[in-house]
Amino acid sequence: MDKTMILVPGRTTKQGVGLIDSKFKKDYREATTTVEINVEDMARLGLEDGCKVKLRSADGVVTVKCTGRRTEDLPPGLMFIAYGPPTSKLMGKDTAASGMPLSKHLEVELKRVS
Amino acid sequence: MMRVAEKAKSEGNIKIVEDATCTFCGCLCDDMVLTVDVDAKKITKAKNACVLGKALFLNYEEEDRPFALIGGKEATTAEAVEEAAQILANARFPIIYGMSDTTCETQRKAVGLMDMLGGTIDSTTSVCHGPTGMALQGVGESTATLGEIKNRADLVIYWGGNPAESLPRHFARYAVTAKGMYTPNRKKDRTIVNIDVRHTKSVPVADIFIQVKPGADFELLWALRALVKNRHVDPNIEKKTGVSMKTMKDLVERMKNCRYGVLFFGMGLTMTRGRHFNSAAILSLGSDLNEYTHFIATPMRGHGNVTGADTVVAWQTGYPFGVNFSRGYPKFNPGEFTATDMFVRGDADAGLILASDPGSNFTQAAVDHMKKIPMIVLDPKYTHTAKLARVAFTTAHYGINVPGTAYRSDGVPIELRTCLDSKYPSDEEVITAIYRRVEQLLIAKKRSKGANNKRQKAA
Amino acid sequence: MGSTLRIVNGRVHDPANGVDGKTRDICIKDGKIVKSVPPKTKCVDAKGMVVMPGGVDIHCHIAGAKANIARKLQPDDHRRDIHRRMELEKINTRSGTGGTVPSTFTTGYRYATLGYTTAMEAAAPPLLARHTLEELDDTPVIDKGFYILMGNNVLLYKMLQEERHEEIRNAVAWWLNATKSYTTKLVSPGSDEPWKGHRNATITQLNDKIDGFEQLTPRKIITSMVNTVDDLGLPHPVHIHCNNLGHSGNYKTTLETMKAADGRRIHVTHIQFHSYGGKPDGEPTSKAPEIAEYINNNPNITADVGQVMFGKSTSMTADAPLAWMLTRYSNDKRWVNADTECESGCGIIPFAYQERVYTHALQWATGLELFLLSKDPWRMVLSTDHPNGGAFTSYPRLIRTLMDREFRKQQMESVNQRAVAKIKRGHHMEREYTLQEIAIITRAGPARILGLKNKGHLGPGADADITIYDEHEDKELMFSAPRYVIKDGRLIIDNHEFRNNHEGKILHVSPLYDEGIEDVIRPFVEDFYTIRFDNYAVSDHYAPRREVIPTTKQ
Amino acid sequence: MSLRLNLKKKPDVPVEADSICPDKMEGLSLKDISALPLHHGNEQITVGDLFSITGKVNGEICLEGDTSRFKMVGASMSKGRLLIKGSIGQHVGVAMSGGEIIVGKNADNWVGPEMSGGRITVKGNAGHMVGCAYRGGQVGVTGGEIIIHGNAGNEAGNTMRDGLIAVGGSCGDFTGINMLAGTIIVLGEMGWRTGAAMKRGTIISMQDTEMLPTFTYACSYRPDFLRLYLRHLRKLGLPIEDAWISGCYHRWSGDSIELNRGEVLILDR
Repeated sequence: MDKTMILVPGRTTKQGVGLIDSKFKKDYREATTTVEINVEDMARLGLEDGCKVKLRSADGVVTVKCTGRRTEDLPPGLMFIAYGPPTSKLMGKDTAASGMPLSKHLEVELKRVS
Repeated sequence: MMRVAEKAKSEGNIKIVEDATCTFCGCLCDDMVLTVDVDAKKITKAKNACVLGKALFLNYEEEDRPFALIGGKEATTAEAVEEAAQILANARFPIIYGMSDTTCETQRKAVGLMDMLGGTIDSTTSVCHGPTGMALQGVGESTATLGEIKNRADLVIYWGGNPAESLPRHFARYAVTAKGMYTPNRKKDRTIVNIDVRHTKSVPVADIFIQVKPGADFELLWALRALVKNRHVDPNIEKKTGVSMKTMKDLVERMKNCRYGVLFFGMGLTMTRGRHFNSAAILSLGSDLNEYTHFIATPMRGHGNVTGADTVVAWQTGYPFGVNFSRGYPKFNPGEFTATDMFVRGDADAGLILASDPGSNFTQAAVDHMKKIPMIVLDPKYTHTAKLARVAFTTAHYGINVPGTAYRSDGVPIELRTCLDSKYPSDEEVITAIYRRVEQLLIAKKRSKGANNKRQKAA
Repeated sequence: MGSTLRIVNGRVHDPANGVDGKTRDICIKDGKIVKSVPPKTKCVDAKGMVVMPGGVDIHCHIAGAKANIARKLQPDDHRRDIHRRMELEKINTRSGTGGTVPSTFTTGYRYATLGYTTAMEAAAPPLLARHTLEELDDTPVIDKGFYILMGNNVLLYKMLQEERHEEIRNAVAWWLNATKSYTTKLVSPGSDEPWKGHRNATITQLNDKIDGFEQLTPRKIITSMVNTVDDLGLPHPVHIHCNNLGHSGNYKTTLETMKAADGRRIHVTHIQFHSYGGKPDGEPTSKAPEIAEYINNNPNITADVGQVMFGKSTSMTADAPLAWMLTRYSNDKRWVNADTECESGCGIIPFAYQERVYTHALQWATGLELFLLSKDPWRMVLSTDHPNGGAFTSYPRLIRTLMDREFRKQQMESVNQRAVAKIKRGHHMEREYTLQEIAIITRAGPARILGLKNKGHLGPGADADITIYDEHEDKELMFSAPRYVIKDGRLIIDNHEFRNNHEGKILHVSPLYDEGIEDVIRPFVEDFYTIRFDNYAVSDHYAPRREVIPTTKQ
Repeated sequence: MSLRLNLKKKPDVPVEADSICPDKMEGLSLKDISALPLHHGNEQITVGDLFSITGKVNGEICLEGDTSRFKMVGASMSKGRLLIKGSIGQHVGVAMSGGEIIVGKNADNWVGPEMSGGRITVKGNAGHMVGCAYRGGQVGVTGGEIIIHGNAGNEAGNTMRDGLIAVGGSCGDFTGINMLAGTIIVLGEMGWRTGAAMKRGTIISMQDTEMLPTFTYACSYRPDFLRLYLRHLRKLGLPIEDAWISGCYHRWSGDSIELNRGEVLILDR
């Protein structure tokens, strides 16, 4: 299961600025559909910057673009993406009687599509 | 004394509004100087604003959108109020959700509406720091207004949050480079620690960065609590968390020996496995440290007035979020009366979304249910939720067109100034109109029920 | 609106006007009591009933930031005490929850159903005045006001350090105006600096130096504020929560504080918590006789008791070091600390007073002793420091305890006997409060101490805030269920039934000040607060219904 | 023959059904029972609106149909039997003090919160918060037994002070969190962070689990009391293996952050 990774969605400035303008415009879409992956992981998985990957969690599947990050910034096994419609699709639905679905520590399977 | 919202200088069609408040994030910076071109209905300058604030103010334009949509067709506000009132008056398990980007005045009315309807009210808190609210109910907290942190804190620890991108002025105004009474040399008088699973843009300002393995925050917090109390900690903890015992002990010494310490935490704790217990662990760590020195643990909160939502719902009902009125009095139960659960479980039979966009940021199962039931949306913008709604109102922007109160993440209430008029009604006006109409409908419903009963008895 | 009403045949207790149980009519027009109304006016027949002015609570914690944290903190407390929404003829009431810190609407309704028509929130940091006012605005029926915390105000410290008394007077007046508050409150003056800035210590002596302000002592702060408030001519003097609350041996601090007033007006609040003998860190004993005697002999001093009532309470106070100390005695995991920049501290813990616990029983008995030894009911009035000593809903039980010697004896027998044994026996233990005295300590007295000329009495010109009780042997029953409650001339409770909603008003002061003081306050706020000076003062619309109570200088 | 309530139609929204309880139906006629209130969302209806009622009132109630949307069934029950044929909604047996509830299929979140006596058996799976305190509560279950044949979710036994919770399958995270005393037995796997902040009490598992850093290995032994518990559970129909009854257990003590007087026993396999 070398392709199972942990995806951490979060806020970014770009995503924040984008959502003020419009969630239906390109900037926001761009900001929320790019996943950051550790460069070593990318090499291991045969991925380059800009290629499309499919992320599958227990609750959904999305296709996003990937971009590399150095190990100092993002350790192997971890991926980061800005909040947006794609992360909502991957998010769990069980709140464990708390009201809060797990949305920042998503186990996803990764697959190259292009 | 005059109303805060009215203070402005005008010259021709240029108006300068000083000390305006930016409502983008929980920092609620109230030192904006806005230059407004009244004729063009544009804000041309936003002095002191951060990148997010600039985007908020400078991108502002009154979009030429219909006042309301019913089933995707243009309608007047009055028609939409009627439709919304009919939906709500006929619902058995309606919910109001959102409320973090509107004024307290609106929130107060919204709780009243649900009280009358016997529905449920929940705010975006439930998917933000709701777990921290639940943690408070378990262990309490040691907290402070941000000014006290600016004036006194000599050790500031950020945990599981990235303020550089989500609360851009947090460092400069409150906690890192801010100049305070006992911190005249700003950052030189403070030690900054950042704890996170990844190297975020907030890390460079930190003196110490501790990288914790994903999913091990609770274990690290637990180990630190034990070390603070001089209790046993299994050495295995190093492997589990990726943090050396030496680093932990060093941090514990710094925490015990500082003058005024602060733990700021973000959704890296509340949204990961452990949720409210992660929050409880960090709140407890903060409290434990008061045996040695003065220590604060407090969440960093996102939306402009999400704290106001908790505050208002709590003073009106006794509970901060996830409150249901089905039986004529408030009941609180996160996991039962929280929005995600109400939608995912298919419980809600109507929804009113006030200033938020669950259609875009809720889990798919919740969105699927939203599509099945009549939804009502109030928002200045067209959103994913508006797209799937039966009734969508266009409302004016709070803090730009609409005055009122908002609570900063530390509970300091701030009165918002306005700078431009809007042709659209405020959230408060729409909610009030819906309230009045629902009230009439419920009275009529009760009367006809009474008449029915009488008829049945007569028969 | 038919705004006249006449109450007939009732036995009237109106101590301020010297009426002690005489049968007479009370006439009401447009929300005020008047000499007469036209003969055909609607009547309330109060035959066999007792008529009193509406109750006035001089010291309670019902609104604002700390009350709200205490609410959020205790869903367990609310869950067991619900308050249903009522559908009335003309208007619906709001639902809520009770417990020791009820939601705002419930607070208003429950005060009203006890016959209380005015209540004063006793501690709010000025920075959070907006919050307090918003909550008070959502507290129906009753009139209300609040006191601002000024005993740990850093800017005032700086001024006092340099003896800038004139500026202090202007600054305090500015602050009262900016917050729409009623008076200043000192809570353990001087204790925040050691608490926040010096490893969680506190201050124990009136002559202790305050960290960072070497020229200052609690004594200086107290004298300065006593003089300032007196000079401004506020209707109510400075409201003091003395240093060392709850500590054994603290009665000396209390006596010293009262002496520091040097003959000027001063109100010492929840004085029961400040009347203990014993060694520091040892078991407390009661020094109620010493305290009561001092107050009896010094007419410049007024006090409220702060009676402890057994059962669930919530300890919430601006005295943060005290709450920290109390955690040692609590099984509850919850402790809240909340610092407000440059102004205040705050501590909250859920608490329960238990009959069998020595200290709790001693506190309870000390409070009763103070009541029973007080010679002037006008100056020693009823409070439980709601919800610290107990919830305001326990007032009827407390009234019975004061009025009913046998009931009191029974209770004495069921509490910790070691504690009761420490209480001085004597003639005073036989005392029974009369209805007239109860009318004084629950309405006429607090109104007079607050300087509310239109409240606490039934003479012409007074606000038509009136409570009518059925006469009953069991005084707890009598005072917990008035038959009629009238607020501003409107029948809120009509024949035991809640019939009308009503919005009360904010009572505040507006003393004059030299506007030049803003040039002194502004730079301090901009440097050491986190909101802009021009965003500090509260706008009028936060108190849509309000009454300015004039100072003696206006 | 017991009293039979047969659901006519699954309701559109959740129903609060605290009136479905032997205590509340005792001594009533079928007509009176039919008139008992149910809370269908914000609307008050009656038992008769949703159920057809047959049989006789003898302290045993049999609930039939898809009752997974019915909340608070058996609330504050003190005696009698409640047989639920299908699945049941949230808060079944809340604050129960006596009697027996048997759920034929699954139970939703909050099974037997704050109960003080009696027994609840769930033949299928249970949700989160089995035998817990509600938020803010400082004391949870103070007595009684909750037997789950299938799996349970997070926070089983949160703040429990006495009584027994047994789970035949696996458990979610934070089993026995803040536990004050009492016993939790899990035959399957436990999730993360078992026993966090426990003061006293015993958590027993037949599967290995990762302990928090604040727990210390104390010893391995064959606890006598456990044999009694396991035989009792076998009688109640849980698949207890002989090897467990005679087995050796690793004893971990904790949580050192609290009193360190709690114990977690893990079967030595």
